[in-house]
Amino acid sequence: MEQALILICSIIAIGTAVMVIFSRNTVHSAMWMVGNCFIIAVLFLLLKFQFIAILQVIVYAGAIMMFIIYAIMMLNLRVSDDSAEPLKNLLNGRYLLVALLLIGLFIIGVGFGPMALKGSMTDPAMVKFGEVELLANYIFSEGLLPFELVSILLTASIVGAVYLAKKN
Amino acid sequence: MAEYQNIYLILSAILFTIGCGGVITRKNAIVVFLCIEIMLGAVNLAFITFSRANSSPEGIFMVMCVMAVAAAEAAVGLAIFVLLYRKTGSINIDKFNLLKW
Amino acid sequence: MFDYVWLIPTLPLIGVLVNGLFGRRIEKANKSIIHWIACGSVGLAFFVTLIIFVQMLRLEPDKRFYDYIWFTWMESGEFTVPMGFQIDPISMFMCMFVTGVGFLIHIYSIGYMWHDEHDEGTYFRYFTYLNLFMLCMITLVLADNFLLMFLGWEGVGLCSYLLIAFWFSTKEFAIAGKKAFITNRIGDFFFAIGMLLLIVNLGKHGIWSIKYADVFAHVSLLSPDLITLICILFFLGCTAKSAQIPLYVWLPDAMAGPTPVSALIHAATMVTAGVYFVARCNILYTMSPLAMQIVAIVGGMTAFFAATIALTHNDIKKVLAYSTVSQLGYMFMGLGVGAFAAGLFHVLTHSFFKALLFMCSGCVIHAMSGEQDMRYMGGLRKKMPITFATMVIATLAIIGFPGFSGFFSKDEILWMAFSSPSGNFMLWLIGVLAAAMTAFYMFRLIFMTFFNECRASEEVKKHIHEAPKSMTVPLIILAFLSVVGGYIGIPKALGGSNLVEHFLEPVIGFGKGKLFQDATGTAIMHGAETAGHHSHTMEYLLMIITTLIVFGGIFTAYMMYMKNRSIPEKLAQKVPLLYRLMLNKWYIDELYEWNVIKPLHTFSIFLWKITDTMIIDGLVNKTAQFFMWCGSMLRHIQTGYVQRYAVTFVAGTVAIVMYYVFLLYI
Amino acid sequence: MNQLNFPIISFTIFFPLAGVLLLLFIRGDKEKNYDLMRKAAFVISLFEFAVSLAFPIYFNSETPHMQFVEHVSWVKSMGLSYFVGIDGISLWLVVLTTFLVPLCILCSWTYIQKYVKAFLISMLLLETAMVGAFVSLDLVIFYIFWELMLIPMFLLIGVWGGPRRIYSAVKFFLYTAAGSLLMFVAIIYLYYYNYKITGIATFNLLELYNLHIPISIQFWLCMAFFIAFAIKVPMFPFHTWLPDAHVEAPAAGSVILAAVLLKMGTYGFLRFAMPLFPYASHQFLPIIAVLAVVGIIYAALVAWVQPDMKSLVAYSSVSHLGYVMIGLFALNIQGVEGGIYQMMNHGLNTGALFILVGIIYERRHSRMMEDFGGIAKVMPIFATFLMIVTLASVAVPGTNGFVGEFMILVGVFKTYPLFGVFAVSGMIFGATYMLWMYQRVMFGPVDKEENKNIPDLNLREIAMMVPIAVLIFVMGIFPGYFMRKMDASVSLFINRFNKDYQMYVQEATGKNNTNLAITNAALILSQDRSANPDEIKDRPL
Amino acid sequence: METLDFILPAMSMQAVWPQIILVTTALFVLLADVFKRKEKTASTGFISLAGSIIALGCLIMTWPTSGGSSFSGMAFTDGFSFFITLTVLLILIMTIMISINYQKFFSRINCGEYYSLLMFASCGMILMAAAGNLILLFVALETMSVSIYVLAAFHKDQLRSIESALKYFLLGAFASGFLLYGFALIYGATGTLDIVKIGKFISSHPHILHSKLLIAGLVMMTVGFGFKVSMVPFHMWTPDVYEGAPTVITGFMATGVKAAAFAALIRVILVPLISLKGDWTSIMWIAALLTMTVGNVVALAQENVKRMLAYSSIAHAGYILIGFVAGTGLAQAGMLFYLMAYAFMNIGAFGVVALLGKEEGEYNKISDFAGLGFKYPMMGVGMAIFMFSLAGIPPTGGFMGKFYIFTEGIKAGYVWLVIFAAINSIISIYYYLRVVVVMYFHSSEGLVTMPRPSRTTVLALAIACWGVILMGIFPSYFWSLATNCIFTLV
Repeated sequence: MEQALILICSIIAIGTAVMVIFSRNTVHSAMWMVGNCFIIAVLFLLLKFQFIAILQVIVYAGAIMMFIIYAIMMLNLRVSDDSAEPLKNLLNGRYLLVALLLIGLFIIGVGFGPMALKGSMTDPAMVKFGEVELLANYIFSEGLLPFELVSILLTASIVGAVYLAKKN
Repeated sequence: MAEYQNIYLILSAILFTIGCGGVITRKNAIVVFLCIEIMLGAVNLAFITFSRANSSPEGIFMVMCVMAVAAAEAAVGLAIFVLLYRKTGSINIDKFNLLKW
Repeated sequence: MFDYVWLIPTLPLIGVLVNGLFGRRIEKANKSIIHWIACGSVGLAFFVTLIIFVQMLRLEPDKRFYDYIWFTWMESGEFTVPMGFQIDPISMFMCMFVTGVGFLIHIYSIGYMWHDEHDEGTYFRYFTYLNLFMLCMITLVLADNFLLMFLGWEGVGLCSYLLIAFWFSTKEFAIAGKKAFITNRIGDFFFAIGMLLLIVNLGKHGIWSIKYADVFAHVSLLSPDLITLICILFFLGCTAKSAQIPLYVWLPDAMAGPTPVSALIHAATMVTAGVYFVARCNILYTMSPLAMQIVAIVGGMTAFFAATIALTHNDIKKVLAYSTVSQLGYMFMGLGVGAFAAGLFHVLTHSFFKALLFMCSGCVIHAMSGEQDMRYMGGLRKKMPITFATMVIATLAIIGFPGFSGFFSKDEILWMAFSSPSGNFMLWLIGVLAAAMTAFYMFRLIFMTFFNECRASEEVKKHIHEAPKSMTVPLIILAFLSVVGGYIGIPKALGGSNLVEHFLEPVIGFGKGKLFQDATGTAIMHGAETAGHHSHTMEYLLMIITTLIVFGGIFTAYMMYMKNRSIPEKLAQKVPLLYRLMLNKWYIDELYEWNVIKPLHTFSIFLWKITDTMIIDGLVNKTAQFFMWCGSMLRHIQTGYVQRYAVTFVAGTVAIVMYYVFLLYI
Repeated sequence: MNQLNFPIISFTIFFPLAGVLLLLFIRGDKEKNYDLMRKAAFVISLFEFAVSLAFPIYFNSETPHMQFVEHVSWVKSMGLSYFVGIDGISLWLVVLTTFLVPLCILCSWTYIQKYVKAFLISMLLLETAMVGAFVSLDLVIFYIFWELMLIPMFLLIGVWGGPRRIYSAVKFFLYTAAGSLLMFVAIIYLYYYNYKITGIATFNLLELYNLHIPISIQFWLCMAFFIAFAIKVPMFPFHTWLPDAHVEAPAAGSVILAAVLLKMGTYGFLRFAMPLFPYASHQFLPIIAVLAVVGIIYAALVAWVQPDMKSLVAYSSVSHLGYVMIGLFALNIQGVEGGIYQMMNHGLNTGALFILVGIIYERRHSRMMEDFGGIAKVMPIFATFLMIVTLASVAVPGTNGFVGEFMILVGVFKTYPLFGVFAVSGMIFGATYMLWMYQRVMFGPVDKEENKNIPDLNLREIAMMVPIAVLIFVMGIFPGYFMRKMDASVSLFINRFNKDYQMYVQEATGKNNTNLAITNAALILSQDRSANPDEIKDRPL
Repeated sequence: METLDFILPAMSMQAVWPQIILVTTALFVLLADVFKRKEKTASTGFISLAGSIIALGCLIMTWPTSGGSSFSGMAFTDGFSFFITLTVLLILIMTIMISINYQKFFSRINCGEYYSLLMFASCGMILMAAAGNLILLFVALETMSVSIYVLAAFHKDQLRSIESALKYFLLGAFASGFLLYGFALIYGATGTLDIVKIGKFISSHPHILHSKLLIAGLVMMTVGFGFKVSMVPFHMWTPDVYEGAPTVITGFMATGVKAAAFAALIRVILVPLISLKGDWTSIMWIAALLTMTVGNVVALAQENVKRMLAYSSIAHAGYILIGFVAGTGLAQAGMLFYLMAYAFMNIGAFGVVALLGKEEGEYNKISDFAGLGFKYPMMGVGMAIFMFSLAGIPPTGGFMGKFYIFTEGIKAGYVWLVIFAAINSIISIYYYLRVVVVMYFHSSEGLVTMPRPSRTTVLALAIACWGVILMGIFPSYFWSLATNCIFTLV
């Protein structure tokens, strides 16, 4: 059951991702992207990471994607260029290259090799893991520095974005 | 559930590659950026999977950071796009090759 | 006891330095100081030489060797070359006449150069060169080793160059000077190889010295073949210096210089260096019969060949020049047949009369306002009696007129050519024919210059006058020497005691057998002794034949240039080819020009333009251009399209991934 | 050994730098300061020369070892040290350098009219580099000075040069640097190899002399050194940068280039390539000898047909340096001493020739021989000096050129008589092209109007030519004084070379696989990769 | 239900004092900018300069004596990070000093955003080098990148500047994806993102070496870092971005980013993953070769100084990669040394380029330098020194850097690579010389004039010059600093 769910979600995720690429309309692309974000959130949930799944929806689908769509609207970019002809370009060398990359990644073991795991997902001790408090614990102990740095990053990006976007 | 993690990984690889493909084919800067976001999403998926597999919180935290980074990049990136659009009326990345050779 | 020998070269050196460094100022202040310094230094050198000579004569013949080492010249490891002077009969013999004749010519030059109208030929420069020449020549003859001799050897070549090109504003003169130097250099090339072979091969036996004494003492260590090779190389060097076939070509052209220079360098001293050297190395040469043979044959050939060219020439100095070549040929012939003393004796007499001839011709040219073509002379007998008289004396001497100095020396050579074991009839015949031709062309010269009517332009005629005292006095002295010079070497056959040979015996020394006991040498020694046993009758007979033939030459000249002056022209028309060949010096110069110099020049241009500029440098530039080209091609990868960059990026990733695929699975 | 107890070598190296500092304080953009700067630089270089005279004076000819040595650790961890010293081989080259720099400053007194300050600074900087390169006994220090020389020379050619100066300057720089960078790699490899074998990190030349290098490696290292030095010399197929550089360089640049920089190449062979790699040097000997002989004749022939005086002299340099090379590779005391002597001679003679060509160029703005003729008449003093120098250049006995050439030939005949014969032929060609030039320029009628009023040398010019002329004769007549000082060092060099060579020969015959050298080298080049790099990693500092 | 009990990490603030100061200054500058009275004054610049200098002082005060880490292993306080921090701070200080002059031509530069972004970027760089954890490393890298994306576009009315930012942004984000994916895979293979733990895990689980995840992670990380250090074939952005970005920023980018990226490369790949060396070295070998060759060869054909320097920076990455290939401790020290020398000379070179400007424009063509060597002697000498140093001509830092790198390369057995590097150096000499040639050998047409540079800029260039020369003549100080730093590398 779970496997089926995973597979279905995977297919949907792939499908939405493909549609992001193949939509001629930018807005459509963005909308497919939102879908993709959602489905990934679902996958997170399947991995029992509720908090991060919610974060995914809020931050990604909610914030970033809205931001992007807003930008698209603002720039009035409804119809994208011809580069998104779905099938015509499928045998494009670039797709082949990408396919090669994927195959190569698979061959050298991404997703197929044995994994060195400390625990497994079924480990009952780990069920609790994924709770917010553990994450919080991490963030405010070991992860303090990156966490603080993220704030600097965001400040920098805001400062930059404001500078760039503001008119003289 | 252990046997499923490879599915996640494969999915993440596939998504990553699709994002990749998008980046190298689409001309619209925003779509390209979307594709990059797909890649980041794929990476997030991998992190989450491993986090679960390794039962360590680092992966999750990483994912949070990636989200923050994505947001920051989105802000800056879109600002650049807007700037470009203002300047040239287009964000077709193939139109920008003033700098070459 | 001869420790002051260093004075001999030093005195001219002082002259060189003083005149060379301050000459310009001195000349401005008082021109005559220049020649006082120059002549004074040479005169003093002569004086010192004389003292040494006299001192030496007082010694036993065996003890007449003295090696004075002034300082070490070169030293490197075991190899040292001293700056040393050797006093022995042969060097003193040479030094005597070099300084003596040199001194006379210096004095003569005062008159000749005083009114030099070529404005580039400054007085002090001339005397500097002349003194430098004396310095070099003295070094050449006094040197106690091959290398120091080589210093003088090249030095005289250099001075010859400087003096030939003395009036450098005339391009031909400058080219002649260059030609002289380069031709000499070609000879020196062979000479140097010979010397180096000698040094190195003796070095193999632990003799790291090229002092004559050391070399000659150990020469038997060397293989005969090597000695032959060395001798031939040395002789090739001598052919350049002493103007023998094939390297004589520079000497006739060398007449471009002031006439005293021709007298000094190209007749009396420098050109005899080759003869001196072969005589000096007689021990080497006697060890190599083949080399001796070659020397003799080349000498004979040159004597004959040069004489033929002299027959037709109209330039007074060129005729004398060819006669010099011819006479030098005689000397080598003498050397080649083992008559070293005779060769040197001829050097001595030749120096007297040839210097005299040149000086006389100098007077003539001086009088004729620089005209050198005999066709525009004539009838000078009256106007220049002293010159005429002395010139006739010199002519008689050179043609070997009995009783004059040339007679004795030349006869000795001819006799040896005939009688010595290394000589033969052919050599003698060639010698005699050359003598006949000499008589002919010398008298042709006398007749054309001094007899008949004067063919010069009126303008020139007015100025014809006898030379000043400073010029005529040396003439007279030399004329006297030309006559009596021969009497010191009257051969035994004529009742003389041949003082020259006696004097030189310790050096031309295989007779003594002291320095040298090699089998080959002994054979020749025996040969020489047997030569001595030829009957005097034979000698008389040959002497008479020669004399008659010489008279024949004079008579022919008289017939052609006094009696019936149309003959030469008719003759020229009859055998035009031969005439033209002779007139154009057998086209030897052209031969060299077209077969050696031109092709080499073309080849050099080829090397420069094609090999150097196109191929080698082209390769260098092409390499650079290749990288530039690569750069300009590769830069186009950078299309400016960001997506292409991303593609490259992915491609790079794929490549790395594939590498690992390869690594892991294949 | 430092007999003076004073860092005199360092003083000599760095004194010109102090001069540079001094010059920096003079405002360079004012015309009226030009003369002041020239004088200052001249005095500095003259003082430098005076100081350097201490070397021959206090030099101990008895010992073959380095003298006036200074040894200071520079970068301890890498084994770099500031190690300088002088022996018989470098002694005269140093003096030659310091001797020529004041002359160069003199000869460009009026020649250089723009950027005088920069010019003088370049000259002094060049002096530092040149002296440094001659006295360095640490490979890296040597390399630093060696490369440092390029910069001022590059500027000299490029800024004050002729019309094609840029091409020439860049070519000069690139060509020379190309060779030396490969040498640089070889130096490092040598260091590494020494470290691997002995465990001592050092670039000390004297210590590296004792290193036993497998034959197969030697070949490659030797090749790298050889190419670097051969380019600098320059040997026959690597010579094409030289005519270009010479033709375009200003007189002073040409002088330094010919007189000192080229010596770096030959000196490098003697000091570095040969003693470090005796066996390989010996194996390369036929090639070097052939190239040297070809160079002698080839360059002479090419020189003969040059229309430009400077390029003629430049090609003559190639020819002369061919002599030096073949002398050095005669590998006996005469050859090597002759070679060193010839280096000095060439420095002096060719330097003087370039000065003279510069003088006439300054007056006529042409170096084409066809533009001249009869100059001897208008410039008799010039003609005299040119004659003296020409004669020295064609090695007329009595001049310095002869001594060097003859010693070389003795050496060569000892080893290779056949090559010797070819080498001697340079005598003829040398005379041919030099006199050809002399005749075309100095002799003949003065048929060009602009040649009629050329002023003769002034006092300054005479003052710079006189020392050279005197030295030409002094060195020609009293070479013993100079050679005696080299004797011990050169003997040591020869002995060590022969000893080492014999050792290697035994090794080679023992293994009987000399022909496999290249294969071995390839192996060696690749073998270390598999080795654990950590072996050499953490060594105590 | 467990309570939240924070175990606050052992926070030795030593690791972050400079960063804190930088960030504070940055924020202060932003504020100060708002209250700035006159438009033209360079107060923001000077404030930032003061802040950076204080940061530098702080850094020197907290000179580490031994390796260590703080924030629970999140940030290292070892010599390595000290060295990179020092380098970055020097770069920052010089950049700010040059910017103060540069804003004469581009008044837009004279704003709080500019300086604060510079400092944010530096902060990111420093933390990149100090990061003990891939999370921090990633965030630091992004902090740096995001700031620089903006800085690249700082001439926002110039299309070239924006275009360069676009390119940098798109490719940078793309590369971040790869890097991140690599991190993920490493994380998957070893179960941790802590660099030390990764190393420990690998050494305690030898079988992990066969883990394909690890290899895949390594590949992706190589790609990601390769982008930042502009390793061929991930270099394509470099010339365009360097050309388009404001010159001062280009200098900052070329040195700071490179230093930080190489530092991260050493930290992440060379130290914990050293056991995988065998496999990756051949890749790096080829990459190093390609990097220097492409960089040098294409630079030959460039007309624009900035672009030429961009290619040259690619080439230099190639040289530094030799040290990476060699991989020994001393080689890493060599890399550090080289990075510092490179920082001096490249900042200097770009600084000189930045001196030439006109109102809202720059002179970038090599031909623009014609005759300037003599027209502006100090500038000329400076540029020449930087060029010679870049070309590796002694006695400069560039030479010494090459010397160390080559030595270590040979020691590790990569003779051929070093030979190729030497050949490349020869090629490179040509285009560096070209600048000198143009400056000194061409006559100036009088078109290009240099306004009198401000004192700070002169000082910055003097520092750079001194740095280059000092590192060439007295390298031992820097060298021992670098080696000491490497040996405290955890």
